[in-house]
Amino acid sequence: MEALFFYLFGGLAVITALVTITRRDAVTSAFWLIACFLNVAALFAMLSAQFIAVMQILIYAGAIMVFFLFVTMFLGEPRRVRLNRGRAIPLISTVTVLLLAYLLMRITNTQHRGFPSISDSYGSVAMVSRKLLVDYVFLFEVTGLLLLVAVIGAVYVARKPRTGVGEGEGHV
Amino acid sequence: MPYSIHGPQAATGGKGSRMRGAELWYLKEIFRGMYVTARHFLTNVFHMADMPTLQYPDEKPNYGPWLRSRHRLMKREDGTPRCVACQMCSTVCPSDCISIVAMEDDRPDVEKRPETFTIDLLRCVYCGMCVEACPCDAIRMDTGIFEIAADSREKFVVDLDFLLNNTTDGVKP
Amino acid sequence: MAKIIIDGKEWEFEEGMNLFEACTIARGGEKLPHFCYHPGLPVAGVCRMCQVEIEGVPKLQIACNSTVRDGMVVNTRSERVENTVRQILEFHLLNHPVDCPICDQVGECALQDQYMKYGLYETDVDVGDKVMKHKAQAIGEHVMLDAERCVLCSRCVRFTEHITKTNEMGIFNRGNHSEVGVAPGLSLDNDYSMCVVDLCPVGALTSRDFRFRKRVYRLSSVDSVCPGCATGCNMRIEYADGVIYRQKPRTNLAVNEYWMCDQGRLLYKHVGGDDRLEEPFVREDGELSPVGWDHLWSALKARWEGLGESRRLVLVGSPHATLEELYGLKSLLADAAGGRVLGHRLDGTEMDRDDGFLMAADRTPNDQGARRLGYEAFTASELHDAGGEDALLVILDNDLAGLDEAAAEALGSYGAVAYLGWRENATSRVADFVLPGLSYAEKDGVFVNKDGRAQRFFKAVDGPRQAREDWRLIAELGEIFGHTPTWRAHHDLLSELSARLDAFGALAGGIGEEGTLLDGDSAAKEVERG
Amino acid sequence: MAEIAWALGKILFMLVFVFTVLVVMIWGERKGSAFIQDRIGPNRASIGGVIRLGGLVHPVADVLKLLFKEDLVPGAVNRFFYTMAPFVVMVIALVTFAVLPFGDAIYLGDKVIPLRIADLDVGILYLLAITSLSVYGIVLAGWASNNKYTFLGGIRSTAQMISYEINMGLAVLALLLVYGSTRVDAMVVEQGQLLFGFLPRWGVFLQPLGFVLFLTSVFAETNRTPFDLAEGESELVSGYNIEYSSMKFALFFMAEYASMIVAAGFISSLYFGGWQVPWLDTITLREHAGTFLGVSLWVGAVFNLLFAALLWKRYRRERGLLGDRRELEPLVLGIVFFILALVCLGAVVIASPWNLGEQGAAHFATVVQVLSFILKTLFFSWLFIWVRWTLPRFRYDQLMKLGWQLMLPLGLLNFFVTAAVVLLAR
Repeated sequence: MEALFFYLFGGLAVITALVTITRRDAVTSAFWLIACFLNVAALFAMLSAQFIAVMQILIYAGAIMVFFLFVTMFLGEPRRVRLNRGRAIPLISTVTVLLLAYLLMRITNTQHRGFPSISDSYGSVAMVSRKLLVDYVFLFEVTGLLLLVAVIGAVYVARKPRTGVGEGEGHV
Repeated sequence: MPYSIHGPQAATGGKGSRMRGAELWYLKEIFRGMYVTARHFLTNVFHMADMPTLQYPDEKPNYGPWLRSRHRLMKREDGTPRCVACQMCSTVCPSDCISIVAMEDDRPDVEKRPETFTIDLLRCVYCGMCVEACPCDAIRMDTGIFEIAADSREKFVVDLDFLLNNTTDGVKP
Repeated sequence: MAKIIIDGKEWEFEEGMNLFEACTIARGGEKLPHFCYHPGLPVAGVCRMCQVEIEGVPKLQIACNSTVRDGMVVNTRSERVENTVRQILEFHLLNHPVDCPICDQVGECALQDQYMKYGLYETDVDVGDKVMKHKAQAIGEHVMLDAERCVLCSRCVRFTEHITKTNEMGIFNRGNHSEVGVAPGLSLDNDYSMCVVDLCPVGALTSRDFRFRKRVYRLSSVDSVCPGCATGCNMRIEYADGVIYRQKPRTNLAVNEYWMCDQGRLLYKHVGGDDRLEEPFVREDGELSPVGWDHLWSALKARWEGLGESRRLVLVGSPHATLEELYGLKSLLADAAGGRVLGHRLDGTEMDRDDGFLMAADRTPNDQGARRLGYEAFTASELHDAGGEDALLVILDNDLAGLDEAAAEALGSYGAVAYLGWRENATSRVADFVLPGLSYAEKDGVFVNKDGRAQRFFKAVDGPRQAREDWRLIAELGEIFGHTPTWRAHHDLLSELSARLDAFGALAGGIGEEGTLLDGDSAAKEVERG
Repeated sequence: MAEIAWALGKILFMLVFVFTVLVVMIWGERKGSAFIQDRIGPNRASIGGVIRLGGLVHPVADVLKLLFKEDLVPGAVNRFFYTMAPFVVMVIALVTFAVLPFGDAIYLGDKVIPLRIADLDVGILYLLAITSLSVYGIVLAGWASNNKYTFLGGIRSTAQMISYEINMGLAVLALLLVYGSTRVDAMVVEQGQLLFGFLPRWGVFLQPLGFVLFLTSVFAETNRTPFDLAEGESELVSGYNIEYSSMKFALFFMAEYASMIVAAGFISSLYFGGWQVPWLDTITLREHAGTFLGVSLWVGAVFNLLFAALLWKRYRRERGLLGDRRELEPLVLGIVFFILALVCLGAVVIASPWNLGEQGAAHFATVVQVLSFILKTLFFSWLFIWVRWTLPRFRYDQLMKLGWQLMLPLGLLNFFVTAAVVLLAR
């Protein structure tokens, strides 16, 4: 039963991810990406990681993709970027194949060791909170700072020159 | 220009550009509005019979004798049209919806009668001027029929026969 | 000249002039109220409506029977005059049935108009029983009499007495029972009988033809000239919604005065008649079949080019065609394209009796115009001699085959016959190409009457959808024969013609309402032609 | 296996509940708007020419009509997403119910069956997650329809959703602090106690500002007047659903009401004690089950008799007005009410005094609590209708200003004050 759902959601996640990268239209890709996120969230839920599953939906599928769609739709269809495939593809494929091989190797190795059993409350909100806000609170705060710096940097880079542009545009 | 939330039109406060919180949220007015609608709702629930609505096809409003409804042509005692085809009605008609072709009548006291008398009900504006103009009281708009429907344009053009027999119960030519 | 004061203003008129006319001028064209006075008829003075106050004369006088004298002081608008007129009108209305809704005169009724102006709206007399007279009696082929509506102005009686001199009508009985009618055993069937309908100021005499067909106020009118004979009576065509309802004489003292014959009045029936040519026809496999214009032009062009190297163009004009069309035919198809003009009419045809009044012997409207353009009469044998298998004959609205059997046979000798006209007739039936044109009521044009008076007429209604103005057809024909006309619009034709031909030089300044005489000595021409 | 059967049973109950309330809401919307505007509203559709139920037959007739209407698909649409959109909207509206407790639990001997579909640890976050997805149906419809009006509707909806989700989240976070749990059922249980000894310990009394923020955000999230800019008729014809017809349109239409019912359920669960009956906790209910049942049957009998009498009066008054079988309706309904009154009376007379036993008392308490939940949900559903027919639509800039410039600071303030109070109280 569980295996069935695992393969269902896992398979769907892979398929939707493939569809996402093969669509030429940004909005269509975004929709498929959302579907992919939902499948991943389902996988998390099956691992009893309810909090992470919900966050996956709330943050990624819900918030980020809504922003993404909004901006894409608002600005209209972006110009199609011609990828410089000739030089990039051999390099990318080599790296990908190497990574995949490493992954497969690790997976085949770990299979014999078996998974350590975890308690039911492992993925609960309390558990996650304790890990983040008690055990690793310094790293958590530092990460927060880093993101803040990134946001400020993005604002600085994206700001418009002051001359000749009406105030208030694009603040939505 | 896309929606601007900072533009001058955003300042709805009236007194300066800044609105107070309660004003921005319209809280007081919202509650007043809710009170008004609730009052109407409850009044109507408990006094359903007092609502002004008429159950139209079942209950008909009394429009009174001044209602101008679909035309009819009056008859003489012998059943022939009272109309003498003088064309006063079609002359005065502001929408030019009446067309009459006159013909000679053999009877010496009649002399002239309509050969055809058609009214295009789609063009008619129901102003009632034809009734005012008629010197023989031959055309009236007192049938009480105002729900005029048909499934083709042609059927709205009514002829002499139709108009002569266009009566409602209780109204006899 | 006599100095007279009318309504406080001084005027100079000729001594002995009719006071009614003088008052009309003095009142700025507004006539005195009247029923019986008519400038074309002797004065009767029976209606008593045109009363005026003349200083020094104790009683009011009727203007129509007075003459202008030096030093006269006339008042036409005083209260006394208006009161009197009001009372007299009341008197006229004593026995009038006031059945305006069924009366056909509504809209052009003098009684109605004057009642609106001078009516005593609240009557003083109480008429218990009006004298009932005869209603709706047909007194002639064209005229219906309703004696009850008559105001006994006697215009009709004077017309039959003095103008037609046939004396059919009279006023019978006395007093309250006076009644207009035709003399026993007679009927009103002279050639000008419908003029009494125009004369009648009320609805007593109505046209049987027009009766009840249309309300008068719905009619529009346009100035025209009767195409019925060489007199060229001036007339108005009255129409509504693209349909002609009647033709009425238009005053032109130099031509027809106030009158017109019944025959001319009823000519309009041909315009919408059954014999109208409504579509272009081409003879294919021996049968005339209706085709589109494009087809006709290409067929005609093919036929023309198929006539061989020696192909010739023979042209026949028409005394029914307008001056412009005849000029177009001659200048484009003859002078430019090298066609041979045979003439405009078969010698001696379309002649009838001259009645000494308006109906001329020549029953064509534009014989003089054609002749002045150089057209001449020809005989059937000339027509035959001009023919041949390699000749294309173009006939302009001229029923050659119907007028003369020899001519009909002569038509057979041509390689092809093209007929331009608006009515189907014997000629159109034998033609190979039929080009539908427009009638006199559907186009503008100029006719020259028997006195050499060029008179304009104007378009009243639209022709059949497929029919074309004749001058355009001539222009199209010119294109087929390889020549583009120098004129582009209809008015170009007249200006070119008056500029190029001395005979029509008088037209250069335009044609007046009464027409323009082409030369002073028209009587001499008449003799010469006869 | 029994577990799954119970789960399916609960899902079925929720579906039946939602679709029943949905029909009632559509009726309530039409009839309520009519009464608010001094009209009579729909009352023509009938069963057998007799039963009209004041227009309650209309939604059924509408659904039948929409089912048999032609399903037009415009030529230029993206077929896949176009077809998917209404389903997405409907599914997301229904899925939210999973964490909503509609009663305490059914006690069958030792077995306890909690009355909620999914026993999620993250309950309230699930609500936020799913509502954040609800925008996709509209965006999908707007974009796939390939029509500028639908597209603009979609864009507006997106921007609105982004703006108000934050406020909603802040209000919910404050609740988390107050109740100390993310589980909705735990929150409801918490609200069963009394505050200061006389007030139910409802969220609305603990978090008045949070409630206003939450309510406003919920209106915005459900695209409901005064925040229904996604379908603003005056500018966008009907917004995102213009190109839809037949049952696809009906799905959008029903989903709007379904999400409203869900929202009403959450408002009542988070701020008004959910299935808790105010002042009567489960123990009290069980102890006095017999008395309560007797009293409610008496009350039921009286009200049914009153209704029957009113209907009889109406039948007498309106006889002959319509001239057909519709006149019989008050009579038929009156008889039904009269029979109900007799049944109640009979039950009171025959079986009184009541002794339900422990098991029965527990069931009685559960039923009363489920009814309490349903009543609260119905009231807040009605609130949606009431507000819609009272308030005009916001202008877009007002909407944005309200969301970002007023509600966001207030929400943050509320959150920090709550956090401080909770910290100090501990």
